[in-house]
Amino acid sequence: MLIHLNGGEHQAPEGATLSGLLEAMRLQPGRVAIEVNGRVVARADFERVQIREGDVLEVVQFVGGG
Amino acid sequence: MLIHLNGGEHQAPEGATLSGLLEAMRLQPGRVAIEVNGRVVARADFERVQIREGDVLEVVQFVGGG
Amino acid sequence: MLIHLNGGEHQAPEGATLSGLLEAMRLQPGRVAIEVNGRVVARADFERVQIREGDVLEVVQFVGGG
Amino acid sequence: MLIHLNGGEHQAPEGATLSGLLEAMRLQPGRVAIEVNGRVVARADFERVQIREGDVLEVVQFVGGG
Amino acid sequence: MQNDLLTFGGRALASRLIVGTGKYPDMTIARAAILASGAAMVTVAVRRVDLSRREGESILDVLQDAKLAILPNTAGCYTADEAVRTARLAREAGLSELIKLEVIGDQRTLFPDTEGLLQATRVLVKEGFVVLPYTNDDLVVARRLRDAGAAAVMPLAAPIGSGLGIQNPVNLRILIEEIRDVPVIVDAGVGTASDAALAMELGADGILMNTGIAGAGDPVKMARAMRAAVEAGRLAFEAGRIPRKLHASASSPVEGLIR
Amino acid sequence: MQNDLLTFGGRALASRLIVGTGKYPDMTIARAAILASGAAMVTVAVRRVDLSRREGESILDVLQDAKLAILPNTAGCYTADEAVRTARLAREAGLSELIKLEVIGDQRTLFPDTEGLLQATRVLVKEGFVVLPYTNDDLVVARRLRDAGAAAVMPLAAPIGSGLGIQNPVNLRILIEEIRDVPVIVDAGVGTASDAALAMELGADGILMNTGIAGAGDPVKMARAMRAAVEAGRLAFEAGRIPRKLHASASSPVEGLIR
Amino acid sequence: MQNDLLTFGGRALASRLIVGTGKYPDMTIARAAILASGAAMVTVAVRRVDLSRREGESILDVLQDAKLAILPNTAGCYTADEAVRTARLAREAGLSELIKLEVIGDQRTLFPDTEGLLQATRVLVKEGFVVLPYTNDDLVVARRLRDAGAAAVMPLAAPIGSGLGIQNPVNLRILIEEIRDVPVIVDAGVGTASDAALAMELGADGILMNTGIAGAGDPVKMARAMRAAVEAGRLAFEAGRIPRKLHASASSPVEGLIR
Amino acid sequence: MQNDLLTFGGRALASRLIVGTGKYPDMTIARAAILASGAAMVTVAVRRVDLSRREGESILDVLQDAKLAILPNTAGCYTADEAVRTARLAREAGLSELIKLEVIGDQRTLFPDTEGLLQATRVLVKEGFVVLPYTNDDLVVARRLRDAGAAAVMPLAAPIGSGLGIQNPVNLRILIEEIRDVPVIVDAGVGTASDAALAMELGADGILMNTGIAGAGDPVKMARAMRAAVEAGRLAFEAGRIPRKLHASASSPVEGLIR
Repeated sequence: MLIHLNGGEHQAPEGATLSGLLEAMRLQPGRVAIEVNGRVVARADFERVQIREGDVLEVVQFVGGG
Repeated sequence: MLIHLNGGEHQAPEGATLSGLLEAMRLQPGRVAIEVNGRVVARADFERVQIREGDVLEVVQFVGGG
Repeated sequence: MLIHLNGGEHQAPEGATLSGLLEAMRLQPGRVAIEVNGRVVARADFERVQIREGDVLEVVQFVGGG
Repeated sequence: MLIHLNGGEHQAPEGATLSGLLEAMRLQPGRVAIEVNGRVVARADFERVQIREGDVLEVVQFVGGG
Repeated sequence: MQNDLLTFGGRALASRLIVGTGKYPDMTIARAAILASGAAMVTVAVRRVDLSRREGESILDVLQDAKLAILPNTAGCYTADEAVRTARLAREAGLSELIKLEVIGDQRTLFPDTEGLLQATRVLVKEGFVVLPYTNDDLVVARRLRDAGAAAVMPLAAPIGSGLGIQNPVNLRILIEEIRDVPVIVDAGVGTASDAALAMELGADGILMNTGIAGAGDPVKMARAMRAAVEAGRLAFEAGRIPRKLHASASSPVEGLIR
Repeated sequence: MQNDLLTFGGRALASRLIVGTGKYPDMTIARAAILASGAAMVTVAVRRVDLSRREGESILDVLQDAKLAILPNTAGCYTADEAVRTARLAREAGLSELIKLEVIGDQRTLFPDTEGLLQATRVLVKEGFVVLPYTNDDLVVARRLRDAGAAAVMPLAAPIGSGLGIQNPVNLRILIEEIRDVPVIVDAGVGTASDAALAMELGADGILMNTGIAGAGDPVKMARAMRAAVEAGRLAFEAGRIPRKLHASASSPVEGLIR
Repeated sequence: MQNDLLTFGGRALASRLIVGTGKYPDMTIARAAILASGAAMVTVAVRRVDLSRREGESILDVLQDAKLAILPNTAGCYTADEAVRTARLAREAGLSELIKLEVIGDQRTLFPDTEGLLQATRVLVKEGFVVLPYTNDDLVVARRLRDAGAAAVMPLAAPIGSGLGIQNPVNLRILIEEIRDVPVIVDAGVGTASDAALAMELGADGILMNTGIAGAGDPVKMARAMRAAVEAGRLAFEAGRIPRKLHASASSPVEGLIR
Repeated sequence: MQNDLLTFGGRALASRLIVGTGKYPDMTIARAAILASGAAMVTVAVRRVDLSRREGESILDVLQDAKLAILPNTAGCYTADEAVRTARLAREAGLSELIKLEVIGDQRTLFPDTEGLLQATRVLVKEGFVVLPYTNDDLVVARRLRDAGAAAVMPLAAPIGSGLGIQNPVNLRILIEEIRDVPVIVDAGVGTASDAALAMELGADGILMNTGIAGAGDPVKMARAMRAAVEAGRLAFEAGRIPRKLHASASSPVEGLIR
């Protein structure tokens, strides 16, 4: 299933959750925030929010900045 | 007939025009602008615009300023 | 015997030493410096230097300054 | 006859005057000043002052400066 | 910008100095100073006719023969609505579309309210005014004013009447570099001749001032000073100054020194 | 000081600007810029005639018809003796007693050696010279130069040719306040028009500059700028500027606002 | 403001210095400098996870044990919408309501777009954020930000990363005098220790900086310098400086001099 | 110079701040402020014992336990002779060779007479004094003082007690660059913490101040401010500041922005 992730195209398994996606990307859920189709998803909901074909996801984290 | 002129109360004769008012005040029409009830009146119309009871008039001119 | 002390006139006993003078003025020798007729006297010599009639003395100390 | 002129060595004919020297150098006397052995020579004297063997001459003029 | 003229809204002024007409000791000095300044345009305020007393000679009377362009302002207006209303009255009184737009945001500093300013600019431009807004030295605001159709942008150098001179040359220089298609006229804060020269050296297209001249010990002389200073600053800007260096550079040659 | 003239050593100059003649791209530009500056006096340096090549047109040739007073300098001299010797040669070359006295104390900054300067001033004054010493901005030194008979004192604004402008307005202002009986001419460091205006506003009687004009992108235009700036600054000084205030002061009346 | 703490949004910081975490040569220096600064709060940016490479140690990792408050920013956002969106992501990533709000209006200067800033402030305050907006030095804008519920206002001293220091002390001082009920934190433009001290002497409640430390030759040493400078400036502000005078005032007594 | 110490005349001071002891409201505040400054050396003046009244506690009494080095000055001396005479008395009173040499040239500004200063320096060095001369910011004079054997040179930042801060950073910077073998201690004119930080950033080895602390609203707090400021300025100087740029440089990365 094709999704749009951080500006690029990405394949995700059908039925994957945000948690699953993070795991696949080897990212700790405690460090990132996720936007799905322009809406931020609460971290507590990562496990139950499923990704759908064509979703636009932004996965962000904190980096050094001023 | 009572009108409100430049923030104060003023008596004007019934049927007076803006031109008449200026004349009574000894003001040259070429130097002032007049607002009646919040709308500016074109100078060309001073002769035919009549003042009515309760009108709010502002008669202004240019003064030194920066 | 008349001496000139710090810009004013002063009476000192005949044969008085600088030490004696300081004592009379209730000044501690360890805190002042003395000039006799334009020459500084070493502190070690206060006891043996005698004052003479007409001597010009300056007795100075440290005060707050910048 | 060898003279020292403006920091360099120079041959001048025996008995030459300052005027003669300037003429040989194609310089107008009205524009320069001359020092002989550290003393300035008045312009009026250029014709009668003779140069001698070993003299140290400085011939200067005005140039653009601030 | 055309060569030696200050041009905006289809006008070309023969002087880069615009002067106010307020705060003069008397009308004779006002007239003399304004003429001495060489300005081709003067600002005036719009105020109620004072009905309680016979009006004396007005500033326009004394300048009547001088053929100066009149630039009414909206001084004293604290909202976009007040400023728009004043501008409309000014147009009728002066029969010209020119307006120096002020929307004041603070009473003590007379700093502009840039939000209200932008709003009023949009309204007045639509009504055909040639809008010259008095603004702060913020490039982003200046760009929006230009985009809204302002005929020039007029950033302050310092608070009105403060005489503090150019407080932020960096901001002003950046603003001038970026606003190329309409003139940048420094408005307010110029205290003396060197301030005016400096503003022009930064590349300003013109200067608008009032108190610096009217409040000087000798306003006529100061008007002449400002005229010369604006010219000096403009010429220096066009000439291109020498670079600054920490150390010296001899102006007389080092060759040919006697030793 | 007399009203509009810069006077010293029995001379009265019609301009408060004195310009140098060095560092110009060519003689044509030099002449045009010097004339455009309106200066009534120009400085020149004294250098050995170069025997190795035919001399071209000199600066004096191109200025011959301009009736400018010539002020020779002792630029490049590092001791009082060298400066005195150069001054004597200059007198013979120019047939005038005027000398701009420089005794340099540091090669990188060209700062004056005020001790040597004072010494040379004393010698030259005794020989009848009209001595104009290039000095630092130290009041105590300035007073001694005046007491030694200097016809003016010429403090630097910044290092020669640096274009940094007035580095220490406080020192300059103090110096000018105290030195009343001979002119104070700011010499060196002026980079652009506003620097010149500022120096004059501080009360300087005149300005001497070279690199600021000769090194500008367009020297002739900068010469005009400097002329106007010196005039502007002087007028502003005479007019008396408004006081500086932290906050604003409206230039339009607050009475009669419509509400 | 409480005595020695910088308080806003219900928080009380033990240091008046807030530092950025960007632009350090490496993480070790970043950590050492941030700790040396004594800051109790640090800013971070919100950026996409880079999927193309294994992420190394992050800035949060190296600061984990330091118990610093994290202040995410919306750097790089050019519209209110972008900034709001970034703020919401930041909240979810950091589990805190704090946001340093940037809405940039110009790419070259990174000047704020104050109109967009005000808009985004209103939205975020309604959503419960503690909003710290990076703004210009305009009092009128600052007042509106405060009225919109900003927890502090953060005017720039000069363009971000420029190191130019306080460009307009007059504007900053006026702003600080008038904005009394929320802290004024100078954000951007501080280049060296004296800049920081000066900002605090003007009455700023705090300073936020990044490049001045991270870009210094020795960032750790500069962090110590900035810490001391902020403290020095605050103490001087509280102590009350001597008035400036044109002339001298002897510090040693004039009585009792020997003659 | 050794790393963290201010060294001259064979001494090494643990603080780069030297403070005066004059002008305090009372002895208790004087003591508290001097201790708070962290200074390791204090200046005192030499004055006639006042025979007309019982002397109260002296400044030395209240500082007795503080183990501070005492630096007597020759304040109030207008000739080299007076200064030499005062120095000799000071040596006998304090049993130390240290002398802060002042030869004043002007009563209103307290500017130094550099000619007399140089003369007195030569005499006192020959007599074994460790001479710290208070001088102007002239490099040529500073070099001569050093060559005459001065243990440090102490240029003024501005008139004594004026609080004007560094009036001529260019001159000071040039002087510091060139005088490498003895310390340069900025003496006089520092008004507040940022002035002190700036002087140190220019590379000064130390600062001597009095009025800036003693005349502050809260002298003890200002003493702490100055201590921190000197430290801050020194650290910043050693760290190496970022270069100044006209435009911005983002402190947050531009990669990874969400769009």
